[in-house]
Amino acid sequence: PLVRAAVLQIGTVNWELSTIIDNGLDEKHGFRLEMQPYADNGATRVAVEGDEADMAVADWIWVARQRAAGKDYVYIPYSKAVGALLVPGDSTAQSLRDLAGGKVGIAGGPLDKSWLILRAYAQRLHEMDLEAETEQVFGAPPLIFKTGLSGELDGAINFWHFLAKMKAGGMRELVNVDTAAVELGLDPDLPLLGYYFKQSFLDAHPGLAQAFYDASREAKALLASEDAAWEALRPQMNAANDAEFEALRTDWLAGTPTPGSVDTASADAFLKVMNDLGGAELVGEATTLPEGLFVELE
Amino acid sequence: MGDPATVGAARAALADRVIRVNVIRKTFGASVVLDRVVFDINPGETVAILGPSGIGKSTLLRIVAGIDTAYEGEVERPAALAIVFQEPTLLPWRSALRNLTLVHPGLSDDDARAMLGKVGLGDKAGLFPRQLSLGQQRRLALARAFAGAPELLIMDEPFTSLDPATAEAMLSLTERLIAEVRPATLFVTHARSEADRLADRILELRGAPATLAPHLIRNGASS
Amino acid sequence: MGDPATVGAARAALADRVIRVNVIRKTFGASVVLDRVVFDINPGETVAILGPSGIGKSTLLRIVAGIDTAYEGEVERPAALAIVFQEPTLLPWRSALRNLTLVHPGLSDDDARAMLGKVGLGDKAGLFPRQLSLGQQRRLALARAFAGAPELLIMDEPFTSLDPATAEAMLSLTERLIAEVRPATLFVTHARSEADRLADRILELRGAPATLAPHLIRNGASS
Amino acid sequence: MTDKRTVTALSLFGLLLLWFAAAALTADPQILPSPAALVQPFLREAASGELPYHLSQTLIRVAWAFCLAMALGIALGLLMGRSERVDRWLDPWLVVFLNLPALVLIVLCYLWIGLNEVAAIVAVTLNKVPNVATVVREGARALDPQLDAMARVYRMGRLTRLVHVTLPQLAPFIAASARSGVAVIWKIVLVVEFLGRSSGVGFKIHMFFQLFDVAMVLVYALSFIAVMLAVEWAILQPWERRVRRWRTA
Amino acid sequence: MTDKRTVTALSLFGLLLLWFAAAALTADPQILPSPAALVQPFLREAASGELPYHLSQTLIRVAWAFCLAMALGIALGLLMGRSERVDRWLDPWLVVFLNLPALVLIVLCYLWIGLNEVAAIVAVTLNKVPNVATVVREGARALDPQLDAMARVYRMGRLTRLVHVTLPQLAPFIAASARSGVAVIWKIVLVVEFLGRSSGVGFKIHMFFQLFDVAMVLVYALSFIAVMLAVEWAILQPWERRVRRWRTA
Ligand SMILES: Nc1ncnc2c1ncn2[C@@H]1O[C@H](COP(=O)(O)OP(=O)(O)OP(=O)(O)O)[C@@H](O)[C@H]1O
Ligand SMILES: Nc1ncnc2c1ncn2[C@@H]1O[C@H](COP(=O)(O)OP(=O)(O)OP(=O)(O)O)[C@@H](O)[C@H]1O
Ligand SMILES: [Mg+2]
Ligand SMILES: [Mg+2]
Repeated sequence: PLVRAAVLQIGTVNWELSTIIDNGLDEKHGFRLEMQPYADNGATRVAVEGDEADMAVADWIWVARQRAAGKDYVYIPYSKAVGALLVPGDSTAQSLRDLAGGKVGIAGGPLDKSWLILRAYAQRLHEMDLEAETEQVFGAPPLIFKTGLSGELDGAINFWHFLAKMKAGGMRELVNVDTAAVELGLDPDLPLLGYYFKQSFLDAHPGLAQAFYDASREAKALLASEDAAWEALRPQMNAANDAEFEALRTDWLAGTPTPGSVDTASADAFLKVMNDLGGAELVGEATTLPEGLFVELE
Repeated sequence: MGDPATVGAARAALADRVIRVNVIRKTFGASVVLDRVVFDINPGETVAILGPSGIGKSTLLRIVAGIDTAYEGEVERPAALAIVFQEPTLLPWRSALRNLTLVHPGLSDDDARAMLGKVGLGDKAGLFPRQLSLGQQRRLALARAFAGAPELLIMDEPFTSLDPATAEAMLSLTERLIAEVRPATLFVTHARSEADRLADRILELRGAPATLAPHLIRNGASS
Repeated sequence: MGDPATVGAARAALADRVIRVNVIRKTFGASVVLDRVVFDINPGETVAILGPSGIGKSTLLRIVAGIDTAYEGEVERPAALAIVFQEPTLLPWRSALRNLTLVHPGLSDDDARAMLGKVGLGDKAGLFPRQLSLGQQRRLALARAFAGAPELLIMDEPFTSLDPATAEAMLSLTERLIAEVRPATLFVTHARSEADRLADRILELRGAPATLAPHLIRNGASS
Repeated sequence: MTDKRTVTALSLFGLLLLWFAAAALTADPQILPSPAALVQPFLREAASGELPYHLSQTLIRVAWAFCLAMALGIALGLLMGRSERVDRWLDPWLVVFLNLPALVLIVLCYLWIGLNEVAAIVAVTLNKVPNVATVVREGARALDPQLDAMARVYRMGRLTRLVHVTLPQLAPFIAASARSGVAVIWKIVLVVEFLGRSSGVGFKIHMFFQLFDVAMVLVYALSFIAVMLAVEWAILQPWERRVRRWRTA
Repeated sequence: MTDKRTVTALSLFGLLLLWFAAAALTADPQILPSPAALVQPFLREAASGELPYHLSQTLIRVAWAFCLAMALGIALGLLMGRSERVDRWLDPWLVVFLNLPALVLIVLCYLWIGLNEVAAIVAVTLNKVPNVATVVREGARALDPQLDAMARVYRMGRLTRLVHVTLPQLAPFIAASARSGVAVIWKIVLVVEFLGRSSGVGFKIHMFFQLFDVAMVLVYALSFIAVMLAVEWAILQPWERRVRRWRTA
């Protein structure tokens, strides 16, 4: 069958998907993958909803929310890469507490997962209301990237590939969201980002979910072991220099989740924390994990 | 313009109908302008309207022409009208020639040029109305009215802003046209001499609200 | 309007200067309209201009008033002008009263009303120009010109579109104004009788391109 | 008057019916929820203070940008429409700025001025000025030269001329650019807000769009539209009626 | 003629100088690259065929949406401006659609019609029609009743009246809405493209913005602007000069 993937033209998922296509991994697993590039996340979602594509990339909280609202979306894990909070290289801040009274730039908006986890973390560790004690500036990722580098912000939370570039540009990691998650008792191996399909599409093609997942794992394995695979991707990675290239590659590989199905128990725990922090605005009606969200994989 | 004989024949078949004007009241807001202005115009007859400035002459003509429909009463009029407004009312974005041919699609460019010649604008065919003097614009408006074969010709002070010689030329032209096409004609003038010369009958508006003067002044000279 | 004696005194000090009109050539594109139109107007003098329709009278007035500056030659004129255009040229979005007071900020509402009364528009102060008949609009334009104390008064066919009685009233009003304020006056008319009555001197435009007729017709009656 | 109101009410009611019908046809509340489904979320947002807060933020930005853009745009348009020389010099700039994508101007403003309120308002204003200028320039070109000559001969003051001779002639053009202006400005404010502000309707709409929550997107969008309808009826239309009185009298 | 061209060239040159200066002041090619730095990327994109392809895609969309929006908008505006009754009924709809965020209309169109070219063009058209209608309605309200009376008395044909009596009076309004219309349409096309098309200048601009490649953003934006300048000089201005001839003659 043909699987049409709606992706951001510059998304990091494309590195995996291109590798699948370039190495014939799709044919090998009995399907054909086609990438449809769009310029905006919203566009990829409209594409799936409008049946112009069969899958797109989202975090599972979002997919859970949609599923709870009645959409038959299901989720296949892709990456556990999460964000971090960066501070300027010359900042004296040593912990979140030192950001009090400062200005924090956040790329994903007030419901950004990294931001929510960090808020909970600050609460737990410092008994600090991060939202009340800092000024937040929500902006488009590139603007946060640029203003962060210019030193105008006291702290910045961005998507991971921008973080890699910002670190390469001299900014320093203050808190990693992974650390914060562990501190909060959450499972750091939970693959936050993944592919979502319509259940009806998967039902029409039995075995496709597993086949696609296998192709994805094989591509990851290939990228973990072979430099040549990365060289093939380099043109689309937009790395300004070798340092950025290396940072992107390392961080991308670090996001590889453990194989197999998502652990529903830890997902449920995670969702609870998100519900506490983000409320209905974030999770919608998905106050508990909707049935059948995660595809059974091996 | 058409051949006078043919036009006359067609007219006889088509429109030997009386034009009936029966304006019971015409008001603007609270002020009554016209009160019981009732008269007929026979086919081929020429009627002049006299009256002081601001009495309601133009208002009456607009009602007769069917432009103003907000009045009490009714008017029976033929369909083929021609009108000369008190102001030229030309299409400023079209040349003098086009101002004729657009309004009369049947008129050939040559006929239109001939018509312009008759009102003394033979060499102005290509100019825009703004490039004409006011008197020239008024003559263009006259030419526009004369270029059709109207059954009813309405003119609001057609010969002002013209020097005596030009005015005389326009008067004769009008006389010729009326003789040829024999439209029913209703026109406003302030010059008694014009009225005497052209009109079969003279009506006078008087008073406030304006009514037709009790004794209709008849022109002894004609008909 | 001001007290005539005071105005007269001020005028004597300020403006006993001759108005010099020296138009060597005025062309529109290829066509020459005016050719060597040269004359003076003395302070307090009234000059009438006659000439057939389309010869260039309005063009000449626009040059004298300083509206049209695209000509060869020069004109010496005072600053305090008043003009009556051939068309009323009012502000259609302002009432009759405001059309006077906006143009003459010094004029009180009462004076403006008095002025409207003089031209027979006493009860029309609140109407917009579109609500006036054309003759009423022309009188409003006259009132606007008379309401200042101009040193040079320019009028383009000021008394057309008026019935004989109203025209007569406007003529007398003009005579009174000229006698009071004593502006230099230049006006166009087609009626020889108006020229004879008002003007100290009559100029005639003739020919193509128009020139002043070789013998200036002088008005025997006055000065 | 009452009759007019009835028609307006009926007309809006018709729109509502159409929406009900479309929602019933779509039969997917995630794509197009029916109007009834919006009442609950609307009340919740209104009660929580979220909606009034973000709406007021947006309205302040729109009001600032509107006043600035109209003032600058009218001045520029008038200047360019009246002087062939100025027009010739500024026209290429006008075309360039008119067609510069909002995104580019907004991003540049944010980067130069900083991620703050001033940058947001400047960005919107710069986006809108060329628009107003374009429309008003056409109006200025159509000004009646006769009235102008009259005003000059009678030496009317500059201000009097502007207010009583020029602006009344420009009124239709100003009304047109004001009305379509508010709409364009608000659309740009939406972009400005989602690119770099932390409050405002645009910020919320974009957030809810990311969540694919069409109902909330509509709640915020329609709240602004309701305000615009109110402005239209309370300010714009009475003003227009007054200004247009001479035409219909 | 040559003189006019000189002024235009000088004026554009001035803009270029300003840009050089701004770039020098900014001193950060990532925020505002100097014009010189764009030549290389421009040539590369042009040679690779990317730029011509995406530009032509956008131009086709703009052209379609422009023609549709102008035709519908003029018709609607004329109708509403001339008939008080129609206006009273449609006015609330106009205000609603005028102020409906582009995002909402675009997403609804994509979801209803599908993620295809038709949806994109319909979305842009629907966004722009209210704008044109608003401007043209003001023009229709300002039509000269005397000319109308003349045309009716002389029983001029419908088409003749439209073409020779009505449209010449609307010309300034149509010119205004055409010019600012192309600009608005192209801005909406940008949004439409980044929300659901895989080609076009908007798609590329948004992509390069995500990459924070301002130079490429400018290359694409300016290419479109260059086309608009060409359209302005080759079509719009000569047309305007012809239509406006009677004013200046
Ligand atoms: N729209 C209007 N609103 C109020 N009054 C009006 C309106 N139109 C005309 N009038 C009044 O109606 C009267 C008659 O006007 P009309 O134009 O018919 O006069 P007229 O006889 O043609 O005068 P003239 O010889 O000066 O042209 C005038 O007193 C005028 O003020
Ligand atoms: N802009 C223009 N372009 C070309 N010719 C023009 C222009 N303006 C005026 N003319 C011509 O100049 C001549 C003089 O016009 P003007 O208006 O001065 O005449 P006039 O003597 O006032 O006539 P009237 O008594 O009819 O008002 C006319 O033949 C007219 O066609
Ligand atoms: Mg009249
Ligand atoms: Mg004249």
